[in-house]
Amino acid sequence: MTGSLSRDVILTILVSAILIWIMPLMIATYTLTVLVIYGMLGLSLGLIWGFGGILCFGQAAFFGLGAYTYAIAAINIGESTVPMILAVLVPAVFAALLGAMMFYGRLTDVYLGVITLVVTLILFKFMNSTAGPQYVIGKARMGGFNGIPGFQTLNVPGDPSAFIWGDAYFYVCAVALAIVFVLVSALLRSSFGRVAVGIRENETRIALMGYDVRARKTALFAVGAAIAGLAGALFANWGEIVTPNLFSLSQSAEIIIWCIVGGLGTRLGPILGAAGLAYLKFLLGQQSMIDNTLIMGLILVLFVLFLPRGIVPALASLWRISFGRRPLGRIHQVRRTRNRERLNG
Amino acid sequence: MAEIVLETQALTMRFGGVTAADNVNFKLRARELRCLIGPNGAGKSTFFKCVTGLQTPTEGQVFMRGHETTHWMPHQIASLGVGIKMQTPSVMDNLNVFENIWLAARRFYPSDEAGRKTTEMIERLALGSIARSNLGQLAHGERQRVELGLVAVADPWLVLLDEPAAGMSAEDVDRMTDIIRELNKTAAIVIVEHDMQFIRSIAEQVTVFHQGAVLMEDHVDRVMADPQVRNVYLGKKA
Amino acid sequence: MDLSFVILVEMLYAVASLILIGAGLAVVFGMMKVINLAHGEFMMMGGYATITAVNLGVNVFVAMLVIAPLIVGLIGLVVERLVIRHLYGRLVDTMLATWGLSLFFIGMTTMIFGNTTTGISTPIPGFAVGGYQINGYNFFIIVVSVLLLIGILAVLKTTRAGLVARGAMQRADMAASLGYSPDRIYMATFFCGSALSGLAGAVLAPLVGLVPTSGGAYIAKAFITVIAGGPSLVAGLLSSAGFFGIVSQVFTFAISPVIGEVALLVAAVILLRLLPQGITGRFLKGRL
Amino acid sequence: MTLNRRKFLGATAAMTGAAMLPRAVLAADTIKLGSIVDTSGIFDAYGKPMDMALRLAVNEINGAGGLLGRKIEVMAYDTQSDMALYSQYAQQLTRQDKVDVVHGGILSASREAIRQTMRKTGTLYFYNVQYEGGVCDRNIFCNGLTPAQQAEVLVPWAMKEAGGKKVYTLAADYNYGQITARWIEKYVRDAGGEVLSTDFFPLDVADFGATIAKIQTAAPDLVIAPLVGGAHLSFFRQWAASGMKDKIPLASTTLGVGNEHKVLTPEEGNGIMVAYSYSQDLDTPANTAFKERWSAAYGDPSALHELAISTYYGVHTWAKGVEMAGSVERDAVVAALETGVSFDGPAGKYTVDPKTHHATVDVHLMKFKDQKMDVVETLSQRPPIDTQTVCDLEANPDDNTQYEIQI
Repeated sequence: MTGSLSRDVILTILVSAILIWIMPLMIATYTLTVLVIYGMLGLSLGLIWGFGGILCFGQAAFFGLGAYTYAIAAINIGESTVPMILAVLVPAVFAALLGAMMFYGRLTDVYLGVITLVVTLILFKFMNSTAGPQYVIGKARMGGFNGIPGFQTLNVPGDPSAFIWGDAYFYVCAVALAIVFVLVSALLRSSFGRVAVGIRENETRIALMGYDVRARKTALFAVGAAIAGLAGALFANWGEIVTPNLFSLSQSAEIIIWCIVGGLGTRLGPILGAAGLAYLKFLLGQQSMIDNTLIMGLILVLFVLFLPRGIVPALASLWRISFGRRPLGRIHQVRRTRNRERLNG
Repeated sequence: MAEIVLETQALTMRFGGVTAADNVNFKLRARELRCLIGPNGAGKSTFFKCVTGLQTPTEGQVFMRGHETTHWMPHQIASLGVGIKMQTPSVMDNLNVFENIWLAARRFYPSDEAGRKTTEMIERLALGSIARSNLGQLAHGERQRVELGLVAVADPWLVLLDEPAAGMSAEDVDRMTDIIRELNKTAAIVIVEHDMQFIRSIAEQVTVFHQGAVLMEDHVDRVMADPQVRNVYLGKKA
Repeated sequence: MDLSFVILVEMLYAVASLILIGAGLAVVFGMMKVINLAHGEFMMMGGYATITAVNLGVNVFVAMLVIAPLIVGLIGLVVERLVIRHLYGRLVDTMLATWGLSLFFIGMTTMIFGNTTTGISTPIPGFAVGGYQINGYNFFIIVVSVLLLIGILAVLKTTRAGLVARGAMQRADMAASLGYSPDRIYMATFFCGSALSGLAGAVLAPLVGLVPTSGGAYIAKAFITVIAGGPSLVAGLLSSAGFFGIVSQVFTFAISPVIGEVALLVAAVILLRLLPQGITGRFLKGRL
Repeated sequence: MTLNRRKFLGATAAMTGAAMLPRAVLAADTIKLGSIVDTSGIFDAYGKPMDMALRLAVNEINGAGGLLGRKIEVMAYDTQSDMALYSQYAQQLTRQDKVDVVHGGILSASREAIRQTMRKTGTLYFYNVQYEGGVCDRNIFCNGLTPAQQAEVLVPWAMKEAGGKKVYTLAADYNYGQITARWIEKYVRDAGGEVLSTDFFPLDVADFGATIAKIQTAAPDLVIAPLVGGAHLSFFRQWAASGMKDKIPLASTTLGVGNEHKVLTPEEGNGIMVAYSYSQDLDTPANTAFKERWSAAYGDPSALHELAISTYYGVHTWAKGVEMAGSVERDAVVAALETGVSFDGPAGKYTVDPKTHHATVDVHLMKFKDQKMDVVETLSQRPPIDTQTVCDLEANPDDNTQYEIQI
């Protein structure tokens, strides 16, 4: 089991090294950076939904919370290291409290969806109504609808004047995603991750085995929120402004669409779904023949109808069907297919 | 006399105006095997759910090896070393046999030992050929066997089984009986069951439920011969 | 005295509009266990249908009460045939597909009508209560929602279709075994649900400025009202709309509209935490 | 992608009736003008006419032989009302397309999202939207109205019309609304009046029943409502529906910017007082000629609004600066514009205020009448007095802040 994890790590390092080298030749790094950040956000929901069975309609809440935490802390502290850490911790703690409230109350599926959606709405409405001068945290004005611009962006730890931006920032984000990916892989291979999958499959059975489902779901929920928070902080640094739109329902919707299109129950799916759709949106912005909302909606409907498992699992089975039957080099292929399956979780 | 591992005192469960379990006093000793029988709606399943923590009784107490577990959650009860199997197969369909059993073993043993115990259990249950198949693809009997395996792998001292033989072929039932006998060497077992054939083949002591209350409690042969029991239960069925 | 009357009317109006907003979603959810996240867009399209009809010279009440429900009902029928019927029994998938539909309809409406705010004026004049002017249209909305509830009750209780519907609500397979094709029941239900959404959108249209994204403002409220109401259709709708309407108006009058909305949301979280099956999952069980 | 965009641009150019330029010319030595506005999503009612006005202005300049003998090429991106796309396209325009000037941004947040990128990359930036004021940055020119420019003239006039001193303010709850509300309060006090209460509403509030009751309890002589967007339009509907419209007069600094007066019926809208630098209904030869040009390019001019006109002015003002500087190089153009360039157009004269890089404009006091804006009085050349109190780029050319103006 440890063997396959180390193989996972090596594979991840290789693939991400190649991608980090090749991708900037095709897409501008500034755009790539945000694709990477969205990938991380997709992964955060992919983890809790695809592996833990928790459908959260408000993953954007943690994303926004991470971004706001970073912005507010950065204005007050003027150095980016502590704000980055806070941006991971605050959403995680918030999610732990929210999760505890929901899971210890035995709320499931639709009700869970309503609560997460409502909490996101509350945050959205609250952030939108903080335009007045009375909403201040330390030195940071909350800014309401207009958000918070002009905070200290990422710097080399300990040196507030050495900003990390441009291409360097892309490498930071890409490496951060690779690290998060490896950590998620390790988590899923650990007993905790396996039990989480068990919970997704059959909550009652896992409880009857003696596992505390409530605590484990809460913990997984918090881990997902921590990743989303990190993505939020990276996003804040990238955009150099945070606005309440980060909390909006459409943002939450997009994260769910990424996961569905990419493929649930895989680690790569949500990342690819996020990056792919965000890039599609970026490309669509350069034409104005067809309304872009319409296209996004159509994509979601078609996927739910015809490819409900998402692209990555579908490709994986296609791979198996088309290569698995070949007599020549079959063993080799099978091994590769297996690797791929492992890669996909 | 062996120690008492499960005891209920005046256990009562009401749903609205209906009393599903009525003042049940029940005792089970270590390594005892007890069958609960009774017609539909007699309260055996309600009793089972109250004991396993799936429902909280309206009145009365439940004790397990001296702990009062009345208001405990199922996972707390299971953590004591109590194995529970529900009526319908409750397994993880998209995981394979090994993973299913491993998850149960992992709760009580470190990762490596859990793997070893899982392999052993798979051998014992003769599931080796399908160890890597997902549960969703298996036949009903195989699924029941896997579930029993994941109850047994945790080395419980008390096992609660709700209709383990339901819907199984004669061959499967025989194999099931063997497994339960094996389990019974180390654990006390409570079986809620309909199938009289199965009960005859396995049980000694039997508790008969009727209208939520315990009608009688005795050796299986005497219970079968009892006219009152025949009247409320067997008579209807035969 | 006058003010308290005005506040009372505003509260009744808030409750009534929540009932209207929730009704279409509740019918579809209660009977089919399908959550239609395009519900808000159905309402929005009801509004557009009304405005278009009025601009074509149709009487405003005919447009609101007949044309809009019919058109939106038909759109719902198409949606049910093309999308929803493939997804019965998959709650999460239907939510996602209808979410996609909602985006699709927003895009579609934008392409047809553009993104400028449109609207029609209220067909009923305001009147004075003591020293206060009051919006006469509020009463219309209150009346429509009361009639709507009575109508739903009457259909469910007295008609054959209602009987089948009640059966299907309890046990879908039961209705099927009695010889009613569930396919047709679902089709009819979705048509009715969509028509109710269209009606709600049409009736509320004169009070708001309509844009293609207007639906978003309704869906969250509708969703919350229906889920918090729980399994019973009429009792659930009435109890949760009553609860949320009063809570939000009390805070709106006492503090501000924002706090009113936030109070509604917070109340929803607390309510669902205490009654995870909704109000009628705990109380008023078995009512319609 | 580039090819496709060119094709598309070509198609647009043909559609708008301008001479279709050979691709070789386009690709060669053109001046690149970047545009980022929302032409889809919830803000496209503002963005679409802005995009059209920008292209109209560019086509006019190109039709007259271009700028410095070179054609202007528009590179436009649709931000789809998504803030993240503003940042991305700003990077795209400045780092890859290497445009000579950028026009765009609608919401203040979108401006702040791209302003620093423009400054860092030395790309001249025009923000052509009515906003809350206070931006002080030598790299940016803001030629939209700011609150004081409107409130200064609107408030005393509306109070006089209403014949009373008690004012109730309802403002959109964001930066613009908050600041506007403060200016309104100042000018109400200056006119000897009193603001009874100021209520703020987030942009998605659509139910004003309780508010209308509250207003009646307070019994003001005048309601000033800088409310913004589709949801807030409901206030004016509900106000009329409750029969209040003929009892207490209304004024607004925002209603009509998105052509809301055409959505409200005459019964709902008539009599509402506003102050803008432009209205479609301005009866001047310049405006008539402009509307004809617009109709020739796009057909019906009814979507035209203040922001589109500001964009039109923005492009022409920039072009004048380039002509004067004889170069598209940023510092030269800025220096040229700082001489106080002005441009005469459909809304009268816009003059660059060198101290603030904001615009001095003509302001028209208007009343809604039968879905039109009826000019009551025109006040010529009102300077951006609010931004002037905090910003002096002549003294501090390196300033780079958005000030919150203390009153």
